[in-house]
Amino acid sequence: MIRIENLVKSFGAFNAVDDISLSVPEGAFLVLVGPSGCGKSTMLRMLAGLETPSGGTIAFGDRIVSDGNRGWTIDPAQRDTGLVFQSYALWPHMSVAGNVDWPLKIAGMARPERQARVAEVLTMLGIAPLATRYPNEISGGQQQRVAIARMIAPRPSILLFDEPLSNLDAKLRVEMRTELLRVHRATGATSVYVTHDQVEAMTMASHVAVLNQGRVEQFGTPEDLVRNPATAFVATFVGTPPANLVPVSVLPRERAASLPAQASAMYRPEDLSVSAIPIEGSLAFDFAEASPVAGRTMLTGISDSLRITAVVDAAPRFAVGDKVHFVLPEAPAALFGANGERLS
Amino acid sequence: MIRIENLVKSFGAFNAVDDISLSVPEGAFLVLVGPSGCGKSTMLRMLAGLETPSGGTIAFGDRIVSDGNRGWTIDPAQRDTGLVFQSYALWPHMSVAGNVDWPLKIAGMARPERQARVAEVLTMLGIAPLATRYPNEISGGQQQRVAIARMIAPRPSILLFDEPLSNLDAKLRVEMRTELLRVHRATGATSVYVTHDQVEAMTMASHVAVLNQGRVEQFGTPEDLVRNPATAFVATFVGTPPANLVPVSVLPRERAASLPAQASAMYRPEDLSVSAIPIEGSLAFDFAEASPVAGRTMLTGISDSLRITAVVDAAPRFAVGDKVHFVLPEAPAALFGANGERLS
Amino acid sequence: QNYDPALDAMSAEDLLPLAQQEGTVTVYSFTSRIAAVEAAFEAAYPGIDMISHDMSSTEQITRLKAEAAAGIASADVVYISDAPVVFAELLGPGLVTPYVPPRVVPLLDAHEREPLLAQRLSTKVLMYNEQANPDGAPISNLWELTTADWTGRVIMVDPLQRGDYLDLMTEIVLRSDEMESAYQAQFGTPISLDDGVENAGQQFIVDLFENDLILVSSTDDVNAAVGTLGQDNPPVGFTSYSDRRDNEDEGWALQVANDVTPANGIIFPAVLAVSANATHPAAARLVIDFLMGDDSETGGEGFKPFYVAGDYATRSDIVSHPDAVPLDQFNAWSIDPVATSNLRQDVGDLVLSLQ
Amino acid sequence: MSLVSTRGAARPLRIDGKLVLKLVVLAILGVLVAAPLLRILFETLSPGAIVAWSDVTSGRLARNLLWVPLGNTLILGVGVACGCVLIGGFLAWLVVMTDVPFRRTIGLMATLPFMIPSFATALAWGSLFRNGRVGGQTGFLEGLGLSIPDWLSWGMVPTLIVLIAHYYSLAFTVIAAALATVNSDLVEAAQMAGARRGRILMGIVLPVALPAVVAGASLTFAGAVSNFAAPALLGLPVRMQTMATRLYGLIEVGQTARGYVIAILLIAVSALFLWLGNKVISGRRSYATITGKGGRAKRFTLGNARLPLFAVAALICLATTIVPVLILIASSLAPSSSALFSNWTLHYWTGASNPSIAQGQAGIFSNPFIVSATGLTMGLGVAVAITTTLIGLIVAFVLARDGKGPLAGIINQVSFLPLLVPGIAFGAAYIALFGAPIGPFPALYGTFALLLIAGTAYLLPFSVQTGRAVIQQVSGDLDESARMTGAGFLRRLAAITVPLASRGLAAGGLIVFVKIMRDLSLVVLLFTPTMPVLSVLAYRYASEGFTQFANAITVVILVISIAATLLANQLQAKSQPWLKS
Ligand SMILES: Nc1ncnc2c1ncn2[C@@H]1O[C@H](COP(=O)(O)OP(=O)(O)OP(=O)(O)O)[C@@H](O)[C@H]1O
Ligand SMILES: Nc1ncnc2c1ncn2[C@@H]1O[C@H](COP(=O)(O)OP(=O)(O)OP(=O)(O)O)[C@@H](O)[C@H]1O
Ligand SMILES: [Mg+2]
Ligand SMILES: [Mg+2]
Repeated sequence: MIRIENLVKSFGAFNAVDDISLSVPEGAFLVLVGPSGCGKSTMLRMLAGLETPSGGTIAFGDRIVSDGNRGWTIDPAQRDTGLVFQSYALWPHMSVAGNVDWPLKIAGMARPERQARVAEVLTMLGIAPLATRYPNEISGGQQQRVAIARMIAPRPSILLFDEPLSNLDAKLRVEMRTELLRVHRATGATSVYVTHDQVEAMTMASHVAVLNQGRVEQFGTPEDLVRNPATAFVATFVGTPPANLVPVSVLPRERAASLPAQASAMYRPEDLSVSAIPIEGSLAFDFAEASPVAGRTMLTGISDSLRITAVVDAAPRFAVGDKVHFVLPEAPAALFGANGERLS
Repeated sequence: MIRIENLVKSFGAFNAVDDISLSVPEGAFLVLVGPSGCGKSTMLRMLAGLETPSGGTIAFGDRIVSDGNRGWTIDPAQRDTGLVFQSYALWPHMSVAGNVDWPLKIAGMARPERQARVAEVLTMLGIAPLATRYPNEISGGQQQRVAIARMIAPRPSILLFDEPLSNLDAKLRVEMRTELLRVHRATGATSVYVTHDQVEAMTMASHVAVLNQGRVEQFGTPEDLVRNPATAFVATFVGTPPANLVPVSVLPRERAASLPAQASAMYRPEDLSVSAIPIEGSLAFDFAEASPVAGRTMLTGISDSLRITAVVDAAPRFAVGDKVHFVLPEAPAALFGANGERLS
Repeated sequence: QNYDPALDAMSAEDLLPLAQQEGTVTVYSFTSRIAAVEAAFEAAYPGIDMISHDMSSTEQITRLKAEAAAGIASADVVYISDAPVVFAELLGPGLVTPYVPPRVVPLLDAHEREPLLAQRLSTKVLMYNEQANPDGAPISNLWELTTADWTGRVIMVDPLQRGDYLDLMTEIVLRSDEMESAYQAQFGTPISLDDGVENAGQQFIVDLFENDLILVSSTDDVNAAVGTLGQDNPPVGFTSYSDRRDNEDEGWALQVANDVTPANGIIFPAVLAVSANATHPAAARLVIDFLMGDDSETGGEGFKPFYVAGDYATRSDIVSHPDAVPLDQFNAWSIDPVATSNLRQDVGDLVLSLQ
Repeated sequence: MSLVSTRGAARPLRIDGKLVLKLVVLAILGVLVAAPLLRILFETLSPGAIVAWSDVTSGRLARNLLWVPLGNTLILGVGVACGCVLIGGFLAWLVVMTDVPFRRTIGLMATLPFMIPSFATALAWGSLFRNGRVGGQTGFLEGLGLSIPDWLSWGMVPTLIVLIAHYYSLAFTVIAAALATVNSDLVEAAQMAGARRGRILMGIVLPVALPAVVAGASLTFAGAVSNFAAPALLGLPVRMQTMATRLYGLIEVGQTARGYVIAILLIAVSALFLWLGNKVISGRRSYATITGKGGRAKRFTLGNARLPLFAVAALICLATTIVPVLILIASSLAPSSSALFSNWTLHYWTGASNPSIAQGQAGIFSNPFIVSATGLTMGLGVAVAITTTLIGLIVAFVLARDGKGPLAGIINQVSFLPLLVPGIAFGAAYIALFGAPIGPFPALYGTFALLLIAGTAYLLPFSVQTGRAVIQQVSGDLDESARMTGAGFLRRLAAITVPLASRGLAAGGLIVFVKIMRDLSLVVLLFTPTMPVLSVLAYRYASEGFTQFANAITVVILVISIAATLLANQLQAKSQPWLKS
């Protein structure tokens, strides 16, 4: 179990992590998502014991491992955690196999056992043929897999992943997430996983925390977040593609009628349709891009700073700059107040 | 215009790039996709002039800039290209603004103009508030944006991007790709862009090259690739989600009947449906994961090494390990031979 | 005193058994010639291991002081130059004690026995290039060095880099009376002193420096500048008379200017003393006795390494080296270490103010 | 970070591991460095000596005692530091990062000048540029009929040039070690920006190796301000005094207190410079060039500039190594120091005793001492190099990883001071402090151990500075990822930091080795007579005027140093397969 209470980390006057509290049971798979710079890596580094919190506590099970209020933290060496660094942090002077082997050596594992373990994880990550190369002799995605292999080989009881699959191709990423989940389940470890990939978040997580500017915007199961976003931020952040948020003030009059003027209305992309001419309930946007997704087409339009996405079964061909009329459903899926709070 | 002919790059006995020929017109937006380690970064580095080809030539317009057969290459400084490095390669001793400013200084731009340009690109990439920080004081995604800012600020006429958005969140990524396209169009530059994000590839590219093991598997427009994959590899690599490839030998008898035994049949995920019980044309898999995509649900099943994905409107809830029966349509969307070549 | 005063009165024969009992003896020496002495000593007195340690006078003084501070008695015999400093820094605080072998007492002048035993004399005197001056020394009066003829053509080691040159300057001040009459002899007028200059010696130093005296960092530089063969207009300089012995090897034509009024430089002692905390007091005395040479004309084995032209034994019964001006005709001032050590810093300050 | 990996229950009152490490380092430095220095300070404060302070700083003599020499010294220090960094940095870049021909040879040659005693370099200068001011033999150029002005023969200009020629190899060694680890993508990014070679060197390569540049500047600054031989040989004839010549002279003529005051003031002034340098590199900037993304080391093609740049490098090496080495060798073969290239004889090397030459001294290889002394000297060199490197590593690690705050500032300063203390004062302080038994520790007087400890303390600045410069280039997350595995401090140091910083550490060790082989002032005070070392033997010969023998020994030392360098290079190449390109 991981329990985080009122965790704060400041760099000078800036709070990278700002009063976060959450807890997950043992064996949970917690995914952290949030915009760039919101404090995800900082969270992981504090969980790993590499950073002492500026305030608040972290407990693994019953044992407090970091106490920011008293300014101490238990050494990473004594936490039995593993971390895949966002920057990989491979040891450039060790070969691929050497990188994976060294932590096992530190753990005091016998040589034959180590060799077997190294071969096993390298094979699992599809990099066994690269075993004797040095990190500067392999590609970025291969390096990233070495970083994963190195972390999981000693089977730590808490697994921390910082965007571990970001440099892999889609196909490999799908395979790798299955493998990682298998490791997670097989060892009964608790995992904390940072990702920007929505599908990863949705398929892997038992719990998701959406962070924004160092705070938790919403914490819950993946379904929860998509179905019931608690804030406007979550609504526009989660989902493939995420929901659209349109200020009531720009809505077509017939749709805005019954809604509070200061609020914003949320529409799911799949609830929109498009039309080449203005019709009832439609809003005009400049065509931005179209892409096939899951057998449908995802269309995006832009108007000033507003961006809207619709997923439609069949779409006419548009060129950049064409006007596209996005037809809104009668009622929004949700309503959010001026400060992003959910109204209905 | 970029014309690449019979390009080869070997590291010792290993051919990272293996006889690639392709050409794109000026102003094109060429996207390179391919599995990890297939030679994408190596291609970009050769285009940038950082690596001398082991064979073949690269020409920009009428001018040959690299000639591997004669072992020479024009200095990167004289190519007017910019590269976003996969590893960012930020200068650690310069602040964010300093990193962006230095190339402008080199280009001999006057101070006030430089300041304006730096402010402009930093704002465009949403990192203006970080201008005085050093690279080790910002997050991974912020570093990546600095790398992009540094590259585009001098407006080179050939833009090379190596997975430039891989560490950004989905929302930012969507915005950034619009910005990058705007830069691309505004400067009339030719771009070569490496990405693992299918949506990025589909929405940004004028041309896509799918690489595999140092070779081009298919070169064409994005639509082409999705509609008419030339090889089994492309079929299973491109698309969100990519198509399923099932060996005829494991197909249910009623579906295999009219197909050649050695071939593999391609089915698009959206053409499949699922059933909780075996029915006609169904194949049993172990449930692996489910995730909501574009208002539908993407279901994945695994059976031995075979993985199958279906996109369905509504799916029953499955738990890991449940048997799921994927129902195949009457006829496959395409057929591929034993070596991956397209049969029909 | 931690040794038996009776030792001081013993002869070498009496000391020998005691020394052999002590077994070893350590000598700090400012000259590497001690290695030859060591071999001779061990041959002469088997059973006593002599350990010689070669270091400069400055290092000896520093080391002896540091050792004393730590309560260590490492040296037994101190063989050292720089007598003025030694008197002030070692003898004064009682780090070394005097010892004169009884047998040589009658052979030495009083100032060669006290306050410390002088074993031999070295020189810093005016030398010239005899190839360029076949008719003899170009200088007959020190004051000539301050004239326009010799501007930029007098060379010596910076007196603030080497103690013996500072001693030379000090001696010139101490001999102000002689310098004053030499001035009269040279220029025919009585000397008039500059403001702030107290005597003729100081005036000489001031004038010498103002006449573009050239300073270098080592005696060998002086020798090479003065002595090198084939020069049209070589400088003159103060250096060691004994360096003339290298003329042939080095291609020099060094010769001493002996007939110089009032003197051509200084002659000063190398002294021997027993370390105050010597752990081998008998052997220490035996070594000093040995170093003073035997009764032969050249001093025998113990003195052999020092029997060279330009170095002079203090013992009156050892004759000067045949290649050198005999000591009694040598026209250098014999320094008074005690007086020198009193005045040295003042003269040093004067030199300092001239640079 | 904890020194000992004590697994067990959480102890809420754990003290901060970093602090503990700093305190340990400070304690080591306190014993090794601060105590002897304080002793020297107290010596100047004794009632009889305290007047020296006012004499030196404010009396009527202060101008010539302190201010003028101080001015000269600072000009020398700053000038030499700048010159050395530029030349050393340029050569390091050429050797490490480009495809210049014969780079191994250039690399080896560029490390040599420091191994050649500076007097040989000064003599080399004289043999070319000496004019008739002093008399004796004039230089080659005057021999050709040219008239060389005094300013080119004597004083500041030649001293500056000679010192740069002597010390640039220190800067080269440190900067080369740092550049070897610069990820080539940083340079590639600069190339992509369209920058030319010179711009890349000055704008990216040197700044990104700034810790090494500062280390090189600090070491060469300290070297220049404390060098005695060059200013004495070239400056004295025009009465140019530096703090070093003053200091040496004052101790030599028995005015020790004044000398120590000068030394302390020199230390204070240098500390200011060091503080400034430290401020430059301990800001928020990072110099991490070895990152966890497996950077490539790639050589850059020079194209057309290849031969011209090679010519420049070859000229520098020729002038600063070949010429002095030739002079040195010639002066060990020529009977007369005024005709170095005639009548050569091997007598001084191998001859048997011949009463007509040098008072019957046999050649050095016929001297029974020389073999034992060589062994002993090398033993001492290796031992001191090892201990200094080990202690320097830990100090450097603390400074590089956690270089902020007053404690780190003190550590940095204290670990640099020995460079500026006169060896004789340092040696004396060591005898006085550690000569007698302290509590349970036996007296170390006259033991190898004392020499080892003193040598270690004395040369610590070299290993700290070089070590720090390279460790700062290792990205912190490499150590962090090792912490995650549970490895303890020493284990991580040995397995991660040391291999990555090995080139710099080896360079530091090599400098220490060379330095202790040649050092006299410290050794002569601490060593016991029965154990001659080469420098003492050379001194013996020189003090009797047998310079040929002394120079022959210097050549022996030089050969040993070169051999050590070659060996180190060899090991280096073998031990860093990931750097091959
Ligand atoms: N120095 C080298 N020696 C040997 N093989 C190398 C070297 N550098 C790269 N390779 C190999 O070349 C291949 C292509 O590398 P490249 O970096 O171009 O891949 P990539 O397509 O960019 O992959 P990724 O998506 O993982 O970044 C990889 O398989 C890599 O292992
Ligand atoms: N040393 C530092 N000084 C000041 N601010 C810092 C420092 N280190 C990190 N930050 C800031 O803290 C915030 C959180 O950083 P963190 O690395 O945790 O972000 P992140 O959520 O991991 O982002 P990304 O997805 O881009 O990796 C960022 O805004 C970053 O700029
Ligand atoms: Mg991060
Ligand atoms: Mg790549």
